[in-house]
Amino acid sequence: MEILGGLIHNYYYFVAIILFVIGTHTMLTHANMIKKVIAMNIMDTSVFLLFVAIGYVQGGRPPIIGSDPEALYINPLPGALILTGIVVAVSVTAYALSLIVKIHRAYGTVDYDEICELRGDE
Amino acid sequence: MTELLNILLLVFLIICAIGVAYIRDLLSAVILFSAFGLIMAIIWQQLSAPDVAMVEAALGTGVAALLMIAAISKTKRVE
Amino acid sequence: MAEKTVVAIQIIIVLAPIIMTPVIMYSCRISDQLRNGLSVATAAVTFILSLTLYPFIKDGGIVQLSLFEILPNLEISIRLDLLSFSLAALSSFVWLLATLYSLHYMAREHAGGRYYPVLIFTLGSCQGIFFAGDLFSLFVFFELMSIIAYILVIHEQTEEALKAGYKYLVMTIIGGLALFFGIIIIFELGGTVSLGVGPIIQERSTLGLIAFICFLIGFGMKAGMFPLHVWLPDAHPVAPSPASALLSGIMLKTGAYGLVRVVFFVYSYQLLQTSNWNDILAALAVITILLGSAVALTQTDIKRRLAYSSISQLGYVLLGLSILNNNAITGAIFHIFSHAFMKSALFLAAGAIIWKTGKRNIADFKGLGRQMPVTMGCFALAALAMIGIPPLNGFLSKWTLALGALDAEAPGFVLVLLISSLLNALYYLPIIIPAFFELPDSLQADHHGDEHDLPPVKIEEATPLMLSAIVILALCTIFFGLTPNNIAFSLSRLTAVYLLGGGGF
Amino acid sequence: MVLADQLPVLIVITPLIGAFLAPLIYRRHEKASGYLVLLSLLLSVVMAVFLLIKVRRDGPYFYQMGNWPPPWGIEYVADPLRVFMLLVVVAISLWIFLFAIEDLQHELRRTVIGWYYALYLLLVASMAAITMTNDLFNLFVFMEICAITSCAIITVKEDRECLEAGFKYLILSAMGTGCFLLGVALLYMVTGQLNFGFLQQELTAAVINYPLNVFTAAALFIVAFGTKAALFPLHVWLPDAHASAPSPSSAMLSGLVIKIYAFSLFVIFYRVFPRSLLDSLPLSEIVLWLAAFGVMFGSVYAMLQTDLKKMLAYSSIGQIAFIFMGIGLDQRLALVGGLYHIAVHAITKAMLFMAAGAIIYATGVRRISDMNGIGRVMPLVLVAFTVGSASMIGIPGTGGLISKWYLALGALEIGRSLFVLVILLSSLLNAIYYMPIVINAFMSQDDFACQVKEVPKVLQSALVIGMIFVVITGIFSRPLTLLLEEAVTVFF
Repeated sequence: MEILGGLIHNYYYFVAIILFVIGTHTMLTHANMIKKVIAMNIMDTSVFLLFVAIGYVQGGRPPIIGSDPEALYINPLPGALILTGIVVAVSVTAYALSLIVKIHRAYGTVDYDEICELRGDE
Repeated sequence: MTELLNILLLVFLIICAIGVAYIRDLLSAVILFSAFGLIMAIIWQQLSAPDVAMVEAALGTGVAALLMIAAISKTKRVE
Repeated sequence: MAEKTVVAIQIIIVLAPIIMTPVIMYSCRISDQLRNGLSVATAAVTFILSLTLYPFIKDGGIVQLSLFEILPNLEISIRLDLLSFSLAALSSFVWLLATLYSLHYMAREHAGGRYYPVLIFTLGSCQGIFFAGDLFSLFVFFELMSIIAYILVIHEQTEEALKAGYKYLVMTIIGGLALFFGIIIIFELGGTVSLGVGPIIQERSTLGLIAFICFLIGFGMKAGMFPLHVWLPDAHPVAPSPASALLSGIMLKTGAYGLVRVVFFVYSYQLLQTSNWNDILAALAVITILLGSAVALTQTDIKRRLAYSSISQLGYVLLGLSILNNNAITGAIFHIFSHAFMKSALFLAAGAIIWKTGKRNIADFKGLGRQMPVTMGCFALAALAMIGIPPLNGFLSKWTLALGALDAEAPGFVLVLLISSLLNALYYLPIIIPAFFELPDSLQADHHGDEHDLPPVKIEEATPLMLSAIVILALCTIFFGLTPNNIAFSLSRLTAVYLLGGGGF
Repeated sequence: MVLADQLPVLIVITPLIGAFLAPLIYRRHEKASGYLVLLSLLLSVVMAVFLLIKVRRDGPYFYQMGNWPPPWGIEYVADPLRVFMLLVVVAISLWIFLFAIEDLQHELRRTVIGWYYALYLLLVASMAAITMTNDLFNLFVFMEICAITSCAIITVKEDRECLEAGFKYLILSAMGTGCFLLGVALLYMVTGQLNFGFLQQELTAAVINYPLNVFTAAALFIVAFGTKAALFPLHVWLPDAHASAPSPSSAMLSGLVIKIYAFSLFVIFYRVFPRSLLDSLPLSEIVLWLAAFGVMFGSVYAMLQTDLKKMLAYSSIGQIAFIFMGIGLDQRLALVGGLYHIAVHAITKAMLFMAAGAIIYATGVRRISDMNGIGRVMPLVLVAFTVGSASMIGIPGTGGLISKWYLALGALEIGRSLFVLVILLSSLLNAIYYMPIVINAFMSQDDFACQVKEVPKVLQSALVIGMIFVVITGIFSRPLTLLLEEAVTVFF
């Protein structure tokens, strides 16, 4: 019961982990390459969610310096990190997609199983 | 009330993620992924991280989805 | 002689052949003569230099010096004592003869440009083994020699040679790994692997036993000890004859030498005696002796028979080593000398026969004694020494070994020696007797039953240079056998005293 | 000197600048672009040497990016270990590039070579940054750059196998980084730190309060770096990727890239996790057993290969496991052995891939069985291959023996003689699959059938340098091992 209570209390973390598992699973088990890339993005985003959730302070305000110096701000560091993370993830996505287009040109398919069959025939 | 909204959004997230795994039409999967990204952006806004939310909406959802659609148009649409 | 000079000489002995290797390799392009000359010169210089160490040794000098550190407490170091000197002098002597012999023998073979550099390189690494001052350097040179010698083994490049060579190489690697394991355990237990600090392992332990077995595997493999001898009967016969002579005559001994070092310098031999570990060695030695002789009987190829005989002879050395008393050690070390002379003479003679007549099968040797009297005479002399007929050196070593066995109250070993000698006789005499007293098959048809009227046979000897190498080795078997007052025997005796006296650390 | 203090960041920036300039110059002056790459790598090597001297003289120091002190700013560390790894990375990249400059003309289309130079330098820069960074998130960023560039230098040769292998690599590598980032998040959750030093302080308390978070993070790190460094059983991407890539890329990937991740795992184990965690959890034990299986698996599979480069790739799986074994044994000497093996294997495997590349360059032959008699037509290349094989087996006089010596000694020191046997057995297996190639190349009676082009002088000199390296690491290993021994003493 204690664990369950902990989960409900930290539901952001819980959801992030679930999304991570779904993403990884989809990425590793689906044969379609584009599906793999989408799942990769889901996986990455879920980790970012975890980061943002860690940085969140109950009742905190966005880290924009305003007139009130006493106000409670959230931790700005994870946010800054995730900005980098998103850029990196998008560039990996772009690269992976360009690869997929080339693979389609070379094999005529983007399905991993079909490619394995094609290569098996060679 | 916001608590409930957040939980609802999170549930949507999970549904989107599972949906991406099951839909065989790749274009629909990309659209679902965009929805996933936008929900994520809203959640981050709720978590007082508006900067991250904006970048996610623009890059993580917008650019990535565009790229995916471009890739699909050059390959096959159905899995 | 100052210690510095001695060290310098030793380093030259090891490095000169190794440095000369590329020179010789390059000289092939200029002329074959130059290549041959350089090879002989290198071997001769090595031999002469090793002789110059004798005065130092005679005064009881010992050198132990570390040159540079490879790993912590692990140096490349050199050592000179009675044992190193004896083997270094012996090996460079045989090497010189074999190189001389090669000049004509190899003239007919292909790829001399590969053969000579390798021959000289193995000489250098072989000397390195004997002069190594710690187990690690010994191991380095041992592996170097073993692996380079592979090129000698497969020189003919026939299917058979390649197969034998591969077996040899795999066994070498296994042996090398076992040695590596053993050395690491010794290093772990004792913190050093130097040969100059006295017995490193004084106490009984399981790891110690494992290391001992590893050394047995590593060095025993090289020495053709049962059950690791399998590569030997394939590898030695396929090599060119001078190379076989060196493989059997000298390179086998490096294994025995390694075991001597292990028994006396790594372990205290009292420990081996009290914990009965030497019994492992004894049992394997007995099996090796009997098995080698017995299998040699069944061989029809001359070089294969000689190879099996080598296995059994090395068994004597191991047996002597396992008995661990003065006479036995003397016998063992003297047998290293004897066997080097006998077996090299035999292989060179067999090589001359193959070179001249192309006959490898023993059944074809009938009447050969009249065709090649000098070669066959030397062959007979060496074979008789092998059997242990007095006054040849084989007798002296067996006699001393037998004395040692009796001192140790193990008359069983004497019996083994006797049986083995009998077997030796059984497989050597059928080569010699028909060679001298029968006619070749081709002539028999015409002259059967007419013993007194043998037809004149044209004498067809190998070249004088080749003959001289064979004759010198054969004479050595007499010279070092006539009386125990010869230099080899007294060196062996001194060495035995030195080893059993704690090594004079 | 002020400049000397900036060295850590300059070493990362120099190749980065080169990476931007190289493709630009390439359009007009192809030769000049190659020299530019050489120059920037050479500069990095010189700086790394200076850094090493400085660190040896003044002791380790921390470089703060933009003068922001941690925990806000990113910190780079120059201590003997990192600088050792840095030197290995830049020096070997320089050496491999010597080979690449000629070999690429043959393997790639002219137009993409400029881009290849850029990717190459980017890869070097990211590896240099990974070795020195003291910040988990910075590590993540450079790991992604490293992953993309190393994937790109595989797929730059646009044939079917490369593309497919590259994609497989990209996906698995993304899984690795995902796991890594998740682990970082878990640690950040309980400590609020990303800097290694601060993390280590905070974690001592956090292990007691939030054990699950820390344990999960540790497990995720093993998975992440295990995937990236091809630790058995996460190695599936490696054989295809390394075998199909252009030869310089194979040399780079097998020689350096997988080592970087093994090194990172080592740094995280010993610099981020407090000693108490390593003592209380069987983390090392897990790594150790995986490594032991990896050693055997890699060797056995390498024996079954018919393609030369594929064999070398499987052999890498076995060899990288030696490095993990050093980490897993968790003992001073074994660690030295593992780290030394990074250098040794980087040199050896790079040289073997270069030799394979030279064979393919000159003859187009890839199958091992077609190589009979090849040693007689291209002796130097095959001699280099022989020296490399000897080092793989651990023949005395080559670097392979030294690292195995340390590993075995370390294993014996803590009474794990089983792993000594694993090491020896793998040497034997190595011998069994490397030796027949060498033997058949030189001694086989068949004459080599194919047409042979002459191998250019640059390729030959690269191979000769490799042989010298291998022998130096085998004989004059003392300065390096001394450095490593001192460096790892702080961990125990």
